[in-house]
Amino acid sequence: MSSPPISAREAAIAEPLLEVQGLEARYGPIRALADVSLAIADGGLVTLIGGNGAGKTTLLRVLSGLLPAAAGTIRLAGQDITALAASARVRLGLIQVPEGRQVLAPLSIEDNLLLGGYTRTRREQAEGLEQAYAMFPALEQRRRTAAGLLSGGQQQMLAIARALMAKPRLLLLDEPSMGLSPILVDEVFETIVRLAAAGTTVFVVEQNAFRALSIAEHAYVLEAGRIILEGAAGALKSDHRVREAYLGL
Amino acid sequence: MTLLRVENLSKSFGPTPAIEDLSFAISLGTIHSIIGPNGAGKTTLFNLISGLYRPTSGTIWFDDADITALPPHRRARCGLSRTFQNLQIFLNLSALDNVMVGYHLACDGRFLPSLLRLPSVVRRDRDYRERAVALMRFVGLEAFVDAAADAMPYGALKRLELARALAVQPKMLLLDEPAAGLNPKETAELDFLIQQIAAQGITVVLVEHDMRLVWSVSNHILVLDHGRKLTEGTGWEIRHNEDVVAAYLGEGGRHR
Amino acid sequence: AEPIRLGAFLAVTGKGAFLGDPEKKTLETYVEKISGEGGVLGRKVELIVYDTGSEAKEALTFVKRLIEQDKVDAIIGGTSTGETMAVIREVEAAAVPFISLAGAAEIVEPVKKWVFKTPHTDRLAVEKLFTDMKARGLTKIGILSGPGGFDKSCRTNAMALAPAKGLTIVADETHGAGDTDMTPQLTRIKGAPGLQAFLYCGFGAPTSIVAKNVRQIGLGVPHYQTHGSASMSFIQGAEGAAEGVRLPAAALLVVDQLPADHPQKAVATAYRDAYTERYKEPISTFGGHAYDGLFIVLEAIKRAGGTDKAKVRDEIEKTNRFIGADGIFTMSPTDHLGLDTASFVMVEVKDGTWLLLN
Amino acid sequence: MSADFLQFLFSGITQGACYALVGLGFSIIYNASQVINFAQGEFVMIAGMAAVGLIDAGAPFVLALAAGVALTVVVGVALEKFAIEPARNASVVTLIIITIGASIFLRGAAELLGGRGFRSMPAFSGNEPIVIGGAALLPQSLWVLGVTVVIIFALGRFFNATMHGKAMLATAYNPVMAQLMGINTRLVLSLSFALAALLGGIAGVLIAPLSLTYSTVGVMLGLKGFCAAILGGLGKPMGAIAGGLLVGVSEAMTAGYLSSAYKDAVAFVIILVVLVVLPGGLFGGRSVERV
Amino acid sequence: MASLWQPRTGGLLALAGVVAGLPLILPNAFYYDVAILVGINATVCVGLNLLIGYAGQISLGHAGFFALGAYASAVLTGDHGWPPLAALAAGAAGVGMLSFVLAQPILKLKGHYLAMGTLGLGIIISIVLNQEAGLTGGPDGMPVPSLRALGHTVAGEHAWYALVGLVLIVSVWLTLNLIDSPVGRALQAVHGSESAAALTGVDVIRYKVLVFVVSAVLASLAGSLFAHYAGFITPAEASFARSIELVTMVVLGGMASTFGAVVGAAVLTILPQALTAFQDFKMLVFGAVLMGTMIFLRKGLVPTLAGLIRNRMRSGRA
Ligand SMILES: Nc1ncnc2c1ncn2[C@@H]1O[C@H](COP(=O)(O)OP(=O)(O)OP(=O)(O)O)[C@@H](O)[C@H]1O
Ligand SMILES: Nc1ncnc2c1ncn2[C@@H]1O[C@H](COP(=O)(O)OP(=O)(O)OP(=O)(O)O)[C@@H](O)[C@H]1O
Ligand SMILES: [Mg+2]
Ligand SMILES: [Mg+2]
Repeated sequence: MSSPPISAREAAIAEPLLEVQGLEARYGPIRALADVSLAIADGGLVTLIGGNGAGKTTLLRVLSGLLPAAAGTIRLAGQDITALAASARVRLGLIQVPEGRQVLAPLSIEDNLLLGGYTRTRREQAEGLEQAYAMFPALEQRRRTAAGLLSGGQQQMLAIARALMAKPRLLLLDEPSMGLSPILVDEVFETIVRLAAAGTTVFVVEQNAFRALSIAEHAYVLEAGRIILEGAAGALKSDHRVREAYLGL
Repeated sequence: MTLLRVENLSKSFGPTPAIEDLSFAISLGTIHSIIGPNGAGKTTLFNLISGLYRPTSGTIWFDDADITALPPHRRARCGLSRTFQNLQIFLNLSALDNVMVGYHLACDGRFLPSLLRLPSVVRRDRDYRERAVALMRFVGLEAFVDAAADAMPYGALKRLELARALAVQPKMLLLDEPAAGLNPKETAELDFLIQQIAAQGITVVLVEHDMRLVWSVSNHILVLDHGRKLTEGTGWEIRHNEDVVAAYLGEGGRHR
Repeated sequence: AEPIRLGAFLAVTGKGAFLGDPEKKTLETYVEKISGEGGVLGRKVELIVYDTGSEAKEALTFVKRLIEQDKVDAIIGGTSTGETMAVIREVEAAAVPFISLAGAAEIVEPVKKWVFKTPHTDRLAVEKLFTDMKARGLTKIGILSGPGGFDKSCRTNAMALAPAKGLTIVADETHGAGDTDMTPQLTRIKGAPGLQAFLYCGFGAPTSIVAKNVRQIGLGVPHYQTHGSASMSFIQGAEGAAEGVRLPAAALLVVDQLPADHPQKAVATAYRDAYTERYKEPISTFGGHAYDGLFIVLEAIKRAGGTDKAKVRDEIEKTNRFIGADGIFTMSPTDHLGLDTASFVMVEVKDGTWLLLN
Repeated sequence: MSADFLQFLFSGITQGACYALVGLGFSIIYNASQVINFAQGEFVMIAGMAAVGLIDAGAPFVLALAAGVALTVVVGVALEKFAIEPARNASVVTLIIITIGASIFLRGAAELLGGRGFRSMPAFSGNEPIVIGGAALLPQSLWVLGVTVVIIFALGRFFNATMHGKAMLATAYNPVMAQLMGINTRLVLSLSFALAALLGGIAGVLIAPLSLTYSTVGVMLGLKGFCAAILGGLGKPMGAIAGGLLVGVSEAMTAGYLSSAYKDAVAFVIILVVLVVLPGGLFGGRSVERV
Repeated sequence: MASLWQPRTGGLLALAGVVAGLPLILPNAFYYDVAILVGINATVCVGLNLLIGYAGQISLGHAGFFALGAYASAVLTGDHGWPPLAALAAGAAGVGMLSFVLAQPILKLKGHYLAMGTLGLGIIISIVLNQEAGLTGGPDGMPVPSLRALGHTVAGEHAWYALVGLVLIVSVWLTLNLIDSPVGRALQAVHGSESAAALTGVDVIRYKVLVFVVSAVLASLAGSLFAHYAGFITPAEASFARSIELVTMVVLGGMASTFGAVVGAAVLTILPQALTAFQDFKMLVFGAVLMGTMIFLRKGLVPTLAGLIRNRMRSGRA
């Protein structure tokens, strides 16, 4: 057995918050991820880009514990969490904004938000609510509405605000800008930058690769379940392969 | 020539209206975009046009007929077709069969011929199966012809909806955020696809937040805000309308 | 030698379990006992029991199985009328002696060549009841019946017999399966003009519930039930509310109170002792049906000197003054039951147990 | 008000409260898993049979009741652990069939252990009826009603005002998302079965003096409880109560004024009519599906 | 040639082969009886599966339609002297009409509410059959004359086996036709998304009603056959338990799998006979087997096994 190759970056990060090695994931007989290794420094802002079906969502699902890893390890702050249940990972501060919003349709906006802060104290929940409403006033107006009745973009706001309620240590975002108006896309990206600046570690999957590469420090490119490229975000943005394949330039 | 005309349309759920006294028209053969902030009522408008919601008041004319009271499947027969913001894939069917359902009106949907599998049914099924494969190829799904819909990635499902909507052979195609979840390269492909569809004479109505796509394909743009018409015009006019910039585009959106 | 093979299909579980369970236990007790004592005609007796789960539609398949697969020499069973009626065509076609344990008269009326039965008909029970009512001068009767076949048949017989006996049915109510409260129906019955007596047609848990409800609303007229209530669990379940309830039952129920010279005394006592010893639970009269069925067949086999089906059938038909648990049987080509009302007694609940009336 | 009417009403309300208690169990499990637990009626049966068995064996009354309820909770949790949990990702229909299998299994076990006869349990406060306006009410009915009221309020609070209640709802609506919120969905599922079994068990010992106990007592109660839960709007505790009372009272009134032969049929006709008018039940509210 | 080995044709041939071949190994009338019951149940389940598995609409009341068919035959031939085939057709037509009228309001319900609606319908039918003793004989049931058609009486297990086998094969054939046709796709589309189906031109209500009526009529036909075969019927045929049994057969065999419905019917019809050996433990074992199967083969017997074989073959090739 050869040990998986360790990238220069992994070696460079002295104490990564998230460290993934040799990860593999399967849907039945189909292998969706193969030998994925990556590392994210504490407080870092890292992005993952890749085409449709590359396995980005799959990777986040494995990181959150929704899908078991077929091989490989996941470490959070040095602790091996590969076998931990999803809910236990949330308690360690690993929070995901999932693809497709996944609001709890019959529950009110406020209940959705409160449940986002399920692992938090009442005080923290109250604070969180205030911040969420400040960020997305559209949600406050309709706080008693069933979340399933919201417009697509409103649901996306809710999904993001809900994740922040948990005061994440590591925030995984799966296409957070999807369905949002341009003004709100700007706001979401600003928020991500602000969160990272305030010490939250962020790992963001985005189809809006250009924007993602603009705000991130570091980036990975996933293709057909494998990391095919990685580097400083700025460098990747000008990499011709990335420009051709993902930026449509 | 006007293909769709909406007159004084209103729809409310509870106290606040989602669409309020809205009137506009869409001409045949154009690509018409509808933009507006989240919750402005764009999807609701699509639901009203396609018949999933009944308007509180107002009239909808399509192809010179009043379709306000028609049920959705009759509107499909009139030549209306759409995709959905919240994907509505038949996950219990294969990808190809999803498109085949799109051909429902073209195939023989009567009970007895199907039950006895009359040769005419078989023949028509075979023909349309070939056309469905061609359609999947057209939207870039050649790799998924034999796939089960429930194992396809999100982006592919969006294309599948498009293929299914095209299979209805519509006069007017309503697209609700087709570019959401696509990367810039894929969006560029979609851009090309929409232009090709329009070139076939299908009137396209596009709801989209990806302004690059909107600016690129639209002949005409309608801006909604709080269920009302904020303004209407060409891309250039909209881009330079300060109200639109303030309510929706932001500085970033104007320049993309 | 080849064992004698007896087949049975009974409602061991389900809503008729209350009847089928003691029937099965009775058959098992005696088949074991007889085989242990050397069998019949020197042949061991083998018993094959299938549980219909109280579903009439299961009966036919089990009977086919008994006949075709298990190749039984005679069949006992059909706890309920439905189960019995469902298999008659098959039994007749296959020509197998068959003794039913169900109540309805239609099972043996008209007479079917291969079909016999042991329990008193529901009509006999109703006749007995009506005679008692009449004797007490009660002529205006309110009836409540349950949803089962037994319940319905009792009600139908009561409706049919009442005019002949000079009684009027002034209220006719029913309750549903699994009902836990019959006070609305009883309230209606209570309001019926001139009500003088109340009859409940049913079996199982509702018998006790009805007794409790009758006490609850203070119905205030003599309370009759049928042999469907002839078990200790009725009295216990009613928690004192059964006091004074009268019902017709096989003499077996009050075996200890029978006069020493009663012809059934010895048989009934022996049965009661054998059953309670084996199963440590009080007898019900339903097990008695099975006892009679079993011995009528075995006696016939003895007389026939073998298990030739036609001979056994003929011998069953010739059953003469067979003393059983249900009464004394004398069958004939025109009577495949062979019991009369005399073998029924009236009992009343007194001090938490059965009291034999005169 | 005539005495007859009052009598019908008492009967209807008492029966309705029984249905409601069973219906609540359906609602709770539904609220955590979207599963209809067809073994809910068996919870009622188990508690009653166990308690009566213990009383007959000489156990003190209150202790026997408690033990009966406790056993039911154990069975409920075991059902979840050994039958529902291993089939976690199965479709809702599959899970329903599993609960049907469980109900058959439990009935079989009850027959083996408790026999096939019926037995009664002594009423909590005697059998002396209380006469109100000429109509007689058993003290046990008051027990059923009283406990039902207490349980409604407790459950209403639990689901509307506590995070645990909301966590349960979240688990039902979207188990994946619930996990992503840090909710231990397995625990929630276990708890919901425990709670439903607790309710079933309480219902069992409360109803037993009225209904008697036997191995199939839960079949009809389960069915009617299901009606109550659906009629009121699945997952709504208040709905189960309203549904139960509506079914119970309409049965009693039909039996009292129309036809006792068709009282069950009339109850089902009423249910059908209500559902056609309100497809989400009395308290169900509108659909929250959007396209 | 290639089209011959489509799963549908292959499966149909296999089914026909099994039906034709079974008599070689069935030792006696009892086995025939079980086989005939399997065939009758399977016919109902094939139709019910169209409704549940394909169109995604649950019904907990189909035993009611089965029983109506059975009683129509019993009453019309027995009490009114109709020719059996006419009674069977009248029963089917009556059930068709009844289900058509009721389907409109009931099929507006969704999910568990629909389950409740259909359950109520089945129970009402069952209560009427129990109460109208003058017509139906009440809970004790009523006899049914033999099936006579074209001057012949269908009698004996062989004739019945052949008839029921033929009916099953034809039902399966028609069902397979239907599924692989515009109608079948429309039904499945209704299951997948009603809105999307409507917007491709599928008249959702019409197809829901259609499939409900088709499955009800098939149940009625099977009920008529059963009545003549058994010679005696009781209202238990309409019971809630029986409705549940039918749905369980469909789910156990595998939803949206026509052969699954047949296999499910076979397993659940044979199982109780196989379990008689367990005597008092019968219910316990039956419940456990049902639970175990659904836990470990959660998609149902046929789809799970087919999936396993497919995987095996794929890994074999790889
Ligand atoms: N439930 C599933 N069963 C089988 N295959 C699946 C399943 N979900 C995803 N896949 C497959 O796994 C691969 C990766 O899918 P994934 O959803 O992770 O892609 P993605 O990169 O997030 O794509 P997108 O940009 O469209 O969201 C795809 O080929 C997809 O078909
Ligand atoms: N069925 C409904 N019930 C209640 N409210 C509704 C319903 N449908 C839409 N709404 C409300 O109407 C408003 C408009 O929603 P709509 O989905 O049309 O917005 P949109 O313009 O498509 O937004 P987005 O860009 O986010 O998709 C929203 O506030 C939404 O909550
Ligand atoms: Mg994705
Ligand atoms: Mg929208």
